[in-house]
Order: sequence, then structure tokens, then C-alpha cells
Amino acid sequence: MSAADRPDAKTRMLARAAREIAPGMVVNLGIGLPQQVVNRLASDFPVCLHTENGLTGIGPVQPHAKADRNLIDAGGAYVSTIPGSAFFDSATSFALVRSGRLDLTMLGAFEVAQNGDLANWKIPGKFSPGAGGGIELAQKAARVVVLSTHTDRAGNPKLLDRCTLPLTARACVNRIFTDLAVIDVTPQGFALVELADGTTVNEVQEATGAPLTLPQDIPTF
Amino acid sequence: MSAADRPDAKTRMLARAAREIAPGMVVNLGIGLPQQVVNRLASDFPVCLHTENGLTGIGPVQPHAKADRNLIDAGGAYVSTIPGSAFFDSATSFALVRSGRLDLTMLGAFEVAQNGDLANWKIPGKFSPGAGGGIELAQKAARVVVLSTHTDRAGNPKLLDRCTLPLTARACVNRIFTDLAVIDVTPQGFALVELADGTTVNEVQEATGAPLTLPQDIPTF
Amino acid sequence: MILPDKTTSMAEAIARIPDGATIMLGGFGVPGTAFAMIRELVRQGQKGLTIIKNDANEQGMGVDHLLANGQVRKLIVTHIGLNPRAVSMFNDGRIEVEFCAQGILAERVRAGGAGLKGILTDIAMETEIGAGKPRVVVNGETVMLETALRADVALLHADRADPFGNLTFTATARNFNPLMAMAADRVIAEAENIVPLGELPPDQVHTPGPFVDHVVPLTEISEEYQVVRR
Amino acid sequence: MILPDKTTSMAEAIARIPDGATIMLGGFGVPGTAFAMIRELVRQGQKGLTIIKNDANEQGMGVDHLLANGQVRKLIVTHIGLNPRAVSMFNDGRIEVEFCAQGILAERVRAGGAGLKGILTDIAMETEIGAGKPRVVVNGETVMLETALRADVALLHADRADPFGNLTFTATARNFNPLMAMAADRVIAEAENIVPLGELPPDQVHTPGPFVDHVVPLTEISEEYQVVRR
Repeated sequence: MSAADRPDAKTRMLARAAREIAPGMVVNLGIGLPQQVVNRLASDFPVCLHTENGLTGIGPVQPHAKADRNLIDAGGAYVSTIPGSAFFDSATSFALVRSGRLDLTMLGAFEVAQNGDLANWKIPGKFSPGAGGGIELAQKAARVVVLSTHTDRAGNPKLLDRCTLPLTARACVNRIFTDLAVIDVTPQGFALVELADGTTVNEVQEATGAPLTLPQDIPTF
Repeated sequence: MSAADRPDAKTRMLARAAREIAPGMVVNLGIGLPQQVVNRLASDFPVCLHTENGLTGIGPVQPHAKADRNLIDAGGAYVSTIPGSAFFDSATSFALVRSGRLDLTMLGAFEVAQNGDLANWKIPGKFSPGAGGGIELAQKAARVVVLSTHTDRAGNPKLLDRCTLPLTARACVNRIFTDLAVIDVTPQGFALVELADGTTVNEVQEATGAPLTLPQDIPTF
Repeated sequence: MILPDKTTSMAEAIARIPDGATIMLGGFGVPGTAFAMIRELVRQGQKGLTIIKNDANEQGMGVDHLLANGQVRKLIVTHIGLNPRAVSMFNDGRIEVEFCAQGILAERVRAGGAGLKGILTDIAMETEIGAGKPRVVVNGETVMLETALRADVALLHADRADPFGNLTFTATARNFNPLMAMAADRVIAEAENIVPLGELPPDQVHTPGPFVDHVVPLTEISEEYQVVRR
Repeated sequence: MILPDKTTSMAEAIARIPDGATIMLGGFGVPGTAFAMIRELVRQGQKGLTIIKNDANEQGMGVDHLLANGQVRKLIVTHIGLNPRAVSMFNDGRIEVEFCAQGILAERVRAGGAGLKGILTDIAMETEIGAGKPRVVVNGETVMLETALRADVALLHADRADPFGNLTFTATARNFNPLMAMAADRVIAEAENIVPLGELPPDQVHTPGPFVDHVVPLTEISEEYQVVRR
């Protein structure tokens, strides 16, 4: 495939993140980039998507004309049901999250620290809308992965030595997918796992606010 | 009505207790004597009966041939539904009790003290089956009335200065219906309210283990 | 035995709410929000309200009318990001806002509804939300005490109701509604459909009638309940 | 996206239970008790079990088979009065029994299922059941801490199940089943009727599938499930 035909880095990141979802998992996809992962799942893929406003078994987003005014996901999109969906109240919805039944959540991030600390809900003085269900998703999902651009709009790293913003949850992030790389949070800090095709290790390290440990082989996505 | 035609004291006690139920109430009738009160309610009387195993709107007890194996009350009787019945889980059932939605409960008793303490679940060394839902009914119903024989089988008073058996709940009983009398628990202790027809004040006082205050007029039932 | 009829007009039911009341409002976004009763509350004008709700709706909808009309003293919520008026009133100190983690708000409301005094959790302990809340040791683990929440009034939006107050909710309009139904001294449910006693199968009732004080029939479904264009 | 199939044979599901396991059992009296799975547990003979259940059934039924077979170390219950064997084994010290107030047992199980660490209540504080339990002050009121309960396994009896594990219960057979469905590491539901995916209306599901690990079809309804003559 020529460079011109290659999907852009964000598209490849979403496709790569989708492969993180194993058959049979119960998964919550956070608002924003994570929700776009759903379009990368095959229609016969066995997975149960959860939304915290009270639904397991999320079906495809509906066009306006077919939308049910009573059926939204936590981001406000008009979704649908599939065979085997269930509705429940908000207490039951988070019982599922907190009692260990959520295998995976994908979340957005303002900052991720090398110990896995996550900040994604508040920028003091600028943005303080409340965390919604984010704290419980980050703190209690069996596996927490972050989907994010590698740097903010000003080009500053979002992967840091330590977070500067108010935390969502401590030491919760397992893996980070960005437009540049796949990076794991390990006891030794950030570990590069994969590189976006066309990106160099040096570029990733320069865009990252903490040291990266490197694998022997570096696959690309 | 001649004495021979008069219903016996227990029957009159049940009929009198039934008048304690005001229209519109939510009521839990405990196992034993209290459950027999239900037969004294008119078929068009507006009341919602609750059973702690998960039903509001209890309907009539069913004969064996018509019984539903999945539909019992807390005493194990095969009951039925009425229009407007609802089933729910055990947590919701006691949420209703503890959050103040139960207007009245009628309970049996081993002992009632003049301050309203109730003992009805344990006789150390003889009988220790567990209290089931009795503690919450006694502690949290808006009004707690006891239905009981005035004395035990050996003729000893069940209404006492203070309870000798392990308590179900403290200072919870509002009124007591016995085969001899209706007695209120007041800040001044037991107060005689009504006498069973054919019984004297002296007989009631002798069968009671604490002083009775007496009203000006003493109706009979 | 028959079950009593709790049907009440909207004006009469809302008139039971005094100034300074604490009000629980069901709903997560549009679904399950009692828009019609909120409109009536705006019309009647009760002041100094504390609102317990997942969110503050969007500008021009639901809770926003109460904010615009100066009726709200405090919000207890999980997220107000979709309502710029709520954010700016909070930033300017014109309203007080208490933020909860979403599932913990649900549990605090439910605990109030279940007659509990509080719950013990490790959620948000190490965040700003948890700062200053009491710690309790359970089986050697230090966790956080969150108090139960109750309200003077809960305003619910049901799909179907019978006259005794048995309720069913539809799809994601259920959310906080059945929890708040247990947690207020006076529970008022508006319903899109009033059905005769006995028409709701007892196994399918979401909120049993004894929790509900007033059933308010909706005569029409306002624009706010419709699909929102985004 | 499709939802996975969790149908499992009874022998295979019960074989996942080790000696010494803590097992939650739904049911209040006969309705909702997983008699068939209890029979299989007796057949397989796991020992040293802790059973969390409302009651100990009656002699010759359900939990009584486990007691008779010497498989039970401890019961956590609200009432055992209908089972003389349980009472006498307790009196003789052959089993340990922990009594709870019924609604507090429900809340402790639910708290475990909701990922909470405990609840705060004033129920039974001044009784033998409350003696020795920790006190906590909430808003100036001294109340009692009851710890959350979780189990290794929950055995549920459902009316209907789909292969993903969505469950509905019928009438008073619901009781503790949906609470225990949330509170165990491995949740096994036997069901009288297995229905195809999509046949249970999403608004009417009592236990959502993600809580359930194994769905066990019942091939016949044994005598224990029938109307009991008293």
C-alpha cells in the first residue's frame, strides 16, 4: 500500500485498539475516541458493550429518523438493542462496574503518568463539569486502556512523569493507544509496545514526558 | 346475643384488631395470629398487604389444588395476587420497611415490656431459630401492634415490667391486642384501652406483670 | 382487598413542594427526566431548591429552566458539562454544586431509599471528591464513608403507571428513577400511559406502588421528550 | 456484535466448586431454591461449605440434604426454624450458624454485589445480633457497620434464561436470587426455561447477563419444586 492509500494514524489507532477486545468480554467504551472503536468490530464478534446509563448489549447508532427518544448511550448517541440486551437502573449499572464484571474500559485522557495515574475530568479554572461515571470505570474495570492523541493541541506531552491535573484514579491505566504508539504501563514505567507505521522511536520518545523502555522487536500498526 | 352465641374471645380479638387497619394503609401481618386478621377485612377494603419475601398486594390464600408453587407469603401459605400486585427482591422488600413506607405491622410476642420493648424471637436454650424479618418489622414500621394471648400456656403474664428474653427491638410496640384487653404502651406505661366483653379490670390487672393506667370509660369488644 | 387510587393533578401534586425543598429528579440526559413537572415547578416558582440529579440537562431543557428562573440554590450531580449556564452559575458562585461519582450518587440515593445511614466504598478516595470525607476501617482496609441521601420530594418520569403507583420505565429512561422512588418523603410520578389496575404484570413492575404517593397523568408529550438533534 | 453462549451442563458447572467454598443460595422457602443444583452438589460431595441463604429449607429438602451429608461447616441465615436438623446440628455445635436480620442479609449481599465494602444501619443494634459489631458515627448518630458479603459461587434458580445469562424470576421465587447474582465470583443459574437470545424483553430482565457465568438448563422439575402439603 502506498503512503497515500494508507489510512491515517488515527484510523489505524482505532483499528489497533479494536484488537484489544477479546471475544466474550464485557466492555465500556468512553465518550469520544473510544466510542469510535465500536465501528471497527465485526458484526458477528462476540462482545457485550455496556453503557453506564443502563444497558448491556449496545447495538448500532441509529440515524435521526429511526432514533428511540428513550434509548441513548452515556454520550447521548441514539443507540439500539441487539438480541440479548438488558436495561437496568443506575445502581445496577455501576454494581456491574465495581464488582468486577467489566473486563475492559477504553477512556480518553488529559494526562497519564508513568505509574498509571489518570487525569481526564478536570482542568482547574478552565473545565470542571464533574467526572460522571469516569472515576468508577477507571478505578474498577479489570483492564483500563487509554485512547488519546500522543500530545495536546499545543504539542505538549500527555504521557508524563507524573500528572499535574486532578486525578481520576491512581495507578489504573494498563495500556495507552496513541496516533504514534502503543505503550504499556509497567512497574518500570512506560514501555513501548508498538510503533505507528512511519514513526520512529526517537519521535515517540521526544513526544513523551517520561522515559520509554524499548522491546527487542518493535512491531508497527 | 346470648353468651353461648357470642364469638369466643380470640375471634373477637381478631375482629377488633382488624379495625386497627385504616383505609389506604400498607400493612405487614406477621406469622401466626396476625395473619388470621386478613380474613376479617372486607373484599372491597382499600389496603395493601405486604409480605417480606417480595410481594405487595397479597390476595386470598389458595386451596392446595389451586396453589402456585412459586407464590407464598413469609409464613409459607400459598397466597395469590390482586389487581395491582407487584413482586420484588428481598432488598427492595426491606427497603420498603426501613424507609418508612410500612404504615402498620402486627406481630406475635413472647413478652412485651411496659416501655414497648418486644421479645418474640428467641428463648435461650430452648428456641433459637433466628429472627427472620421480625427485627426490621418491629423496629421500622410506623406503627407496631402485638396480637397475643394475654398469658403464656402456664398462665404467666406476657406483658411485663421489663422483658426477660432477648429483645427483638426496643420501645417499638404501640398497642397490644389480647384475648382479655386492648392495651396501649404510653410514656406512663401500659394503659388499658378496651376490655374483652365479660372480663373485669381486676382480671386483666392480675394477668399483667406491670401496673395498668385506667381510662374514664372502658369500652368492650 | 383493593388498592387505593393515587391519581393527582399535576398542579396539585407540585403545589405540595415548599420553598427550600430538596428534590430528587430522575433522568440521565433526556430519557427519564420529568420535564412536564419541572415546567410546573417553574410556573409555581418555588425558590431555594436543592436538586439531586445525574446532570443539569442541556441549555433550554429541564433543570435549565429552574436555573434560568433563579429557583436553584444547590445541585448534587455527577456531571454538568452539557449545560453552560450551570457551569457559569457554579463558577460565579450563584449556585452551590456538589459532585459525586455517578455510581456512588446512585448508591447514596438507594441507601437513603433502603433506610440505611450510609455506605462504605473505596471509590474516589484518592481524588478531590474524596478529600475530607470520613475514613472507616473495614476488615483492616481503610475505606470512605458516603452518607445516604434522602429528599423531601422525588419527581419521576414513568412510561406506564397504574392508579396505585406501580411504575414501569422504558429503555435507558429507567436510570435513577426507581432509586429515587424509594428515597423521598413524597414521591410524584408523571406517566406517559396510565393503565388500569392489574394491567402491569406483577413480575414486570419496576417500582412497587407503596413507594409512590401521587400518580400524575401526562396529557401530552412535550417537545423536550423528543429526539434531540445534535 | 453478538452475545456469547454460556450454556453449561449441570455436572460441569457444579464441578467448578471446590471443597471449602462459600456458596450463596437463592430462595425463600421452596420458591427460588436451586434444588437441582443442590442435589448435584450432594452427588459430587464437596465438603466444608459455608452456605449463605435466607433459610435452611425444611427437613428432606434443599439445604437439608447438604446438612445430612455432612457437607456444611457454616450457615449464614436469617431463620432455620423449619429445619429441625439444622437447629439440632447448631445446638450440638456440629455446624456454625451466623444469624442476620433478613433485610440486612439482603443488603450485605447486595453491597458485596455492588462492590461496596459495607453498609451502615441502625437495625438490630440493640439486640444480640448487633452485640460486638463496630459502631460508626454518621452525622452525629451512632450506627452499626455491617460488612459486605461475597461468595465464591452463587447458585440461582430462574424461571427463564437466555444463553447469555439474562434471567427472569417468577413471583416470590425472586427473593435473594438477583442480589446473589451480583455477589459471587462464579454465578451459576439453573433455569426452568431456556429461551433464545432476544426473547426476553430488555425492559423485563431481572438479572442482566454479564453477571452470570453459567446457564444450566433443567431437564425436569423435581418433586421438591412442587406445592408442599402442610
